[in-house]
Amino acid sequence: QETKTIAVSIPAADHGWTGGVVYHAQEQAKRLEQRYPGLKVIVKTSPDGASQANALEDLTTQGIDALVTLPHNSDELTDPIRQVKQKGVFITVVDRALTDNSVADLYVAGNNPALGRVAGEYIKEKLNGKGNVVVIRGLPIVIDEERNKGFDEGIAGSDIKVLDRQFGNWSRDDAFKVMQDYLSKYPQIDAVWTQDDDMAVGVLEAINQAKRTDIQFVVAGAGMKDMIKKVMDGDKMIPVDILYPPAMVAVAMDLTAAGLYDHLPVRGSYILDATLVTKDNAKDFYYPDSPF
Amino acid sequence: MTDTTANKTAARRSFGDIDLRAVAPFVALAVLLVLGALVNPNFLGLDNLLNVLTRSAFIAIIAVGATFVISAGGLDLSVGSMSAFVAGVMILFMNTGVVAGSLPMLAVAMLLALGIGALCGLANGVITTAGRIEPFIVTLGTMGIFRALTIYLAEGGSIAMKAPDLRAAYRPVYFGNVFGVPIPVLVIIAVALIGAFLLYRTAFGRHVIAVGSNEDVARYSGIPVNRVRTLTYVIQGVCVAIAVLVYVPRLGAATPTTGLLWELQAITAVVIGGTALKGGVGRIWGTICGALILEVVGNIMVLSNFVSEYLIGAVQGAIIIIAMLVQRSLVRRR
Amino acid sequence: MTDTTANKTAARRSFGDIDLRAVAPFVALAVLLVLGALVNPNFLGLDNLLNVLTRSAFIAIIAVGATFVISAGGLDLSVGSMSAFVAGVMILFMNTGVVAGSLPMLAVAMLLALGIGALCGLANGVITTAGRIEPFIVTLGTMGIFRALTIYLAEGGSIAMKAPDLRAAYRPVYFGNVFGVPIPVLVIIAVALIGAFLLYRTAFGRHVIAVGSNEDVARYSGIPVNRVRTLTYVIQGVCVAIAVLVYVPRLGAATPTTGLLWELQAITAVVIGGTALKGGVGRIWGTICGALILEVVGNIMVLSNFVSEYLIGAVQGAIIIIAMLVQRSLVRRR
Amino acid sequence: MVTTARPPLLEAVGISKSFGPVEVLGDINLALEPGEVHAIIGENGAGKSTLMKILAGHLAPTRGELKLDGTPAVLAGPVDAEARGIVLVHQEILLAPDLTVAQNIYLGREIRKGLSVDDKAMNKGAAEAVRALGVDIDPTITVGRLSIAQRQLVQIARALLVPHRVVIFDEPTASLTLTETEALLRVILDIKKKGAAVLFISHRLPEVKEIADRVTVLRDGKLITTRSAEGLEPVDMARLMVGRDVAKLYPDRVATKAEDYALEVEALDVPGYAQGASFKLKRGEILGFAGLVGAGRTELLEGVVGLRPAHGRMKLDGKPVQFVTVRDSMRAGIVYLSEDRKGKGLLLAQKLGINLTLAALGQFLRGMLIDRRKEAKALDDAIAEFDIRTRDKELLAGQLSGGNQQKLLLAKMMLLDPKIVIIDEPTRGIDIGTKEQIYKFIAELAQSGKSVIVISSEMQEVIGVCDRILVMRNGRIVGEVTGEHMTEDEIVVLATGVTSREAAVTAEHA
Ligand SMILES: Nc1ncnc2c1ncn2[C@@H]1O[C@H](COP(=O)(O)OP(=O)(O)OP(=O)(O)O)[C@@H](O)[C@H]1O
Ligand SMILES: Nc1ncnc2c1ncn2[C@@H]1O[C@H](COP(=O)(O)OP(=O)(O)OP(=O)(O)O)[C@@H](O)[C@H]1O
Ligand SMILES: [Mg+2]
Ligand SMILES: [Mg+2]
Repeated sequence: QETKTIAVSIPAADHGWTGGVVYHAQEQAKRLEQRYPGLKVIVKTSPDGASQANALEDLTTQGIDALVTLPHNSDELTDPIRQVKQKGVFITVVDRALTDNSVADLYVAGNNPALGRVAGEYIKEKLNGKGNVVVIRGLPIVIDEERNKGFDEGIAGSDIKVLDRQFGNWSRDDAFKVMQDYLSKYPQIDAVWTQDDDMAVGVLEAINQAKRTDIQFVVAGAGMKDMIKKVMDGDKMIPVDILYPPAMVAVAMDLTAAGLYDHLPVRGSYILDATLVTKDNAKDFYYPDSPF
Repeated sequence: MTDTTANKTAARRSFGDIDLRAVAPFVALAVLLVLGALVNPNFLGLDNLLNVLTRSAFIAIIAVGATFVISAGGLDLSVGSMSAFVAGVMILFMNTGVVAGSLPMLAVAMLLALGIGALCGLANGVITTAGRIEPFIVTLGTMGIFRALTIYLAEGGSIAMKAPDLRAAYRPVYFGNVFGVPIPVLVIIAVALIGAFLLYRTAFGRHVIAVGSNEDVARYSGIPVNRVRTLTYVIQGVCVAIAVLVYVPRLGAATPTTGLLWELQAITAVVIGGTALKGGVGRIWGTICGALILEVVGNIMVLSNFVSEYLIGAVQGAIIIIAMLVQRSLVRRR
Repeated sequence: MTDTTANKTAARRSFGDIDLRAVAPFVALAVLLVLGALVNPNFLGLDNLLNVLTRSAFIAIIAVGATFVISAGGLDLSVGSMSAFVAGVMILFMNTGVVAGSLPMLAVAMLLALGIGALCGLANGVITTAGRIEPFIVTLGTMGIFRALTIYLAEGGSIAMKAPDLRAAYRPVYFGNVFGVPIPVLVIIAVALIGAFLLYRTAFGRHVIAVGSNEDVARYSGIPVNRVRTLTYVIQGVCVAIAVLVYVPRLGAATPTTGLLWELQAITAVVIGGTALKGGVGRIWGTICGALILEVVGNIMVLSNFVSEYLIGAVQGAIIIIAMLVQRSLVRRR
Repeated sequence: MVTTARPPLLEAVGISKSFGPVEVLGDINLALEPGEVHAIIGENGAGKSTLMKILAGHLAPTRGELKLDGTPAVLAGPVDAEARGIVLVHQEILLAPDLTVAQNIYLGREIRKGLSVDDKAMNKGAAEAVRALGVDIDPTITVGRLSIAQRQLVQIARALLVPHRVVIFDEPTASLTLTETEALLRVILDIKKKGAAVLFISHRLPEVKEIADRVTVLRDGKLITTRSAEGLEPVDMARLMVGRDVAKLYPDRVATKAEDYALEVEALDVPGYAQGASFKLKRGEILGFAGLVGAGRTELLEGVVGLRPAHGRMKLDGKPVQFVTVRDSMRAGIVYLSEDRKGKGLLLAQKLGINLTLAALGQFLRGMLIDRRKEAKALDDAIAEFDIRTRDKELLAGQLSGGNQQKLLLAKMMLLDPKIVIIDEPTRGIDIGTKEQIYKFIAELAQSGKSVIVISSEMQEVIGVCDRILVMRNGRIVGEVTGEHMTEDEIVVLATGVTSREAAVTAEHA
């Protein structure tokens, strides 16, 4: 069979979700290389946008046929990815759309605004349109801003009051601290929205320690197995989770390889919903062997 | 006669000097506490203060170790990722379940953590002294190494304690208290006491100060400079491990973000506490105070409503610079 | 007669020493190049080498400034976030479109960037010297401040160049070349030449070294110590701005993560290049070599396929430590 | 009272200086006439350096004023003083160790050529300036690699480079050997001849006698007297300084040395510094090491005690030993007191007590704890025994006067109760009264069956205290002098490598 090379450029495993991305990318690479003899998949991680631009250059000089990339930041990486494309490489962009839509041949999208919106809508509904909510954001980057705006859209038109928004840096420890301080600051909180499941771990522990009963539930997102398990088990504090699976990178790789070898028409957009995981459908999203 | 009087006055003056320099961080802390109370009445609530005190444990304990390293003229940038690594290995060991019974298992795991911490410190110390490389470079290197090993062990995800009973048995080490004093606070006090004892009252402590003050003089005085330096890194490693012992029961997991930037916080705490980065001075209690200052600033930031969340980093940076300015002007005015 | 001979020998030996120490980083770089060639045949391709050289511009240029600061006994941890801040302001200014025409606009924006960089450096310098605070604390503080200001300006997102024609006009500054030599490489060479001239051939450079070597001596010799120190920070700020001038056309945006950890890389480049962190020695060309080493290590990591992605940080850390060990043993063997 | 036509060049009127509440100078009046060499003598800690620093603008007086050419003047700082022609050669070495000799000499006043500095001119100028002092130092070598003596010379060269009317030398000869001292004295006479005034501090009274026109004596921060040097013999000076008779500087030696060897060194190489050194030290003996600056004495003995890598055979009390680190030799009962007391002897930024007990901390442990009371008592004892002049026990070591630092170092090392003591430049910068004490102390050590090695560039000193003298040149031991051969002439001949026959020949041709 013909030899082809797919390069995968993703962020480094610097917190839970990106860790999941790296895990799934590496696993999928092994699987694809088995499935398509002659296929070589190079997975490279980068800690920030500038290094990712470097990595893209380096990958291109090795001669590649397709690139699957989850860019750190759309604004920064649109041009470097465009340059790769100019070498005749098939481009698959994952999760974060580039500023120029014509660059990507295939776009496998996680929907960041939707993740926020679904969370907001759920909270609005569950609290009957009225209550006090605190928000713990991730890091001040674009994705976070998108989710945050989506959340505001979700609760729009209700009497839900967002008491506070602070950054938890997608870290359990920082989220724990912020939540402790929220609990000192606000005597009455009805619900908490954190942007991802990692941070929810810290939030739950802080609430647990304070023995506060006013908080009815926490909404997080991503689909970390511990959280899915809690939803499955009917944990009151975690009634739902919003899917934002790091495995989307595997889907993208799969489609790209299929395009290369099976000559399937894979161009276009492939949108993954920000699915609301509830007690009923949780078992479909529970992968006990995943590290994330 | 006149001589004796002069002597007395001089002694008093110089004590006054030293006292002021040692007291300055505490004054800065007091000012911050007042500021906090003004910003939010809940700030002075017992719960909030205990929270802040308790969670300052990690940085405070690590910073005690850093006080040794820095006093001896060294630097350790690897403490943050070392924390993650030690925590990861400790949890993986607990997850194997090779020791029966929660308490025996905990005891063994804790010893293991301490041992690994000491070994990591030893590695830093030996490479720095035997290889005669700037500690900045060595520990920046090991920082990368420990962090990567942690991520490798976690396969990019997190390493969480699996056994619920073990987790339950361990939880009180962070969340428990003795007569209302949270256990982490007791640990801070114990570590600081031992640290102060080592640094101020033993020959080893004297040697640390001598090495940091002037390496040549120390060598010509028959002090085993390399051994002393190396030992400070080992102490740093053990302090990191102790911090981990208190850290793990809190969330029961090690993740890629565990200990991120702790090195900068620890060094900042040490410097705010009055220890000079060039070595030769070490102030354990100042360091503890520095760690508290950092945590209080963070707490005030969340409790206040004045600044946009985007600007918190700026305000924190400014407060720390201002705190140092206040300190300096205090000391200079005498 | 005999006496003169003895003197000569001493002098010769010491010259040999200096040469080796200056050459050591280049030897380490050469070893790395060989390693790279073994790892991947594409490594020695012209494209790849030019890529690596070109992108090392940011760290190399910043590190030239850091060489001044460190030689004078200072430290600047704020350069990374300062880069983001300067880039952010520059792009926001370009987006206002107040100057008509691409080239005039670019020229004004560049001057603005240089001015802001110099001002940021001036702030670091003045707070450090006038406030007599450890530069570690000051620049850690301003690091937080610059970063937060960038985030504030970006409102949590990113700041991207809007006008496509401006973008097009600016692109060649990173992607263009003169007789095949990429423009960023020319900028590195120019900055290094000016830096070397300043440091080695002017009275100011002399004073920088003297201040870093022994502040008291410098003061007694009538050197305005604080002014010299402050100027090194201003130079650092200008170098940051120059790096930004080359950086912006590459990615066309500033984000809250722009320049993250550049401070550590710049300091590492300086130290690998043979400049001591305690001050009193400054090696501009060593610094450039240090920046290249860092970039080559990163490049080899991407080009090689031996190590798990999780372990890259560990291998990078190890390589840097080993490079330093090689250097040291070279110098020691004489 | 004599009214001169011209006012004094520089005059101190009622100068006092206090550090905190401690007054170290009280009501000093001093007038410097053009074309005179004015010596200031006094015990360690008498306030000489402090006074000089005030005259050169480094310190501001607490009370009193300075007059330049008869008009009151306030010196804004050393730079201002230099601009007015007052230069000070510090007692301590104040040079940037990382810069070269030429760069140091021209620091702050670089010769420029357009934008850049003119290194060629500066190297040339520096070489000349150093050569004028009678030595040959490569101007492109970094100062950190020079010996203390060489640094001192560079420092002098630096001071003399600017136009000067008043030159203040604060113990310039303390670390110089005879030849260099003579050259320097010639330079001083030159300065004097050009009409400038010289202030000269030295503990070597014969030197003072040789060069000074007037002598001012300080004691405990007070001016005791200013006299013409004429007819003032060193003995008189000593009496004025110390306030009692210093009859005999060097103690009588009763030959007590046993016949067995305490230390035998055979074919010891200290790579780069000394080759094939062999010598034996008897028990109870005082052995001197003489030689020119840079002869390698310091390095050889540092090699012996394990401070430097060295290869060769050594026996201690007849048993073969090997010292890898200085700890080994200390445990075996050998201590080495460095000539570089600021760089290698004392922690200048730490208190006296911490310095005193640093090498012998083991003796002050009670269990794991340091016994602070015992430490405090040791400090009291040391202050008494070694006559350390400090008005405040809480001072930092760096705040002690130069001579008192030396005494503190001596006290520090003696706490180890060694069997063999190696003292490098034992009385560098020490006043005559204390010198007497130190010599007595060395003699007592030998008397009590210990062995002492004295490295000294002061020929009188080695001859006065030692039983036997080894002379080094260019890293080799080139000879030994004993008994009546212990004369300056014999030593100089060996140290310079000019044999007496050659010397005789040279003399004939001259
Ligand atoms: N910065 C200072 N703070 C407090 N005391 C000081 C300081 N500097 C000097 N002294 C004290 O002032 C006194 C005079 O010191 P000075 O150096 O002038 O003596 P000296 O006559 O030069 O002695 P020596 O011959 O040993 O050099 C000493 O008792 C010294 O301890
Ligand atoms: N670090 C160094 N690197 C190179 N040469 C050095 C270094 N230190 C000293 N030297 C040289 O070694 C030689 C011997 O040193 P030194 O002058 O200390 O010998 P000494 O006989 O003890 O003289 P002194 O009379 O000063 O005690 C000198 O030529 C000196 O310049
Ligand atoms: Mg003096
Ligand atoms: Mg010597």
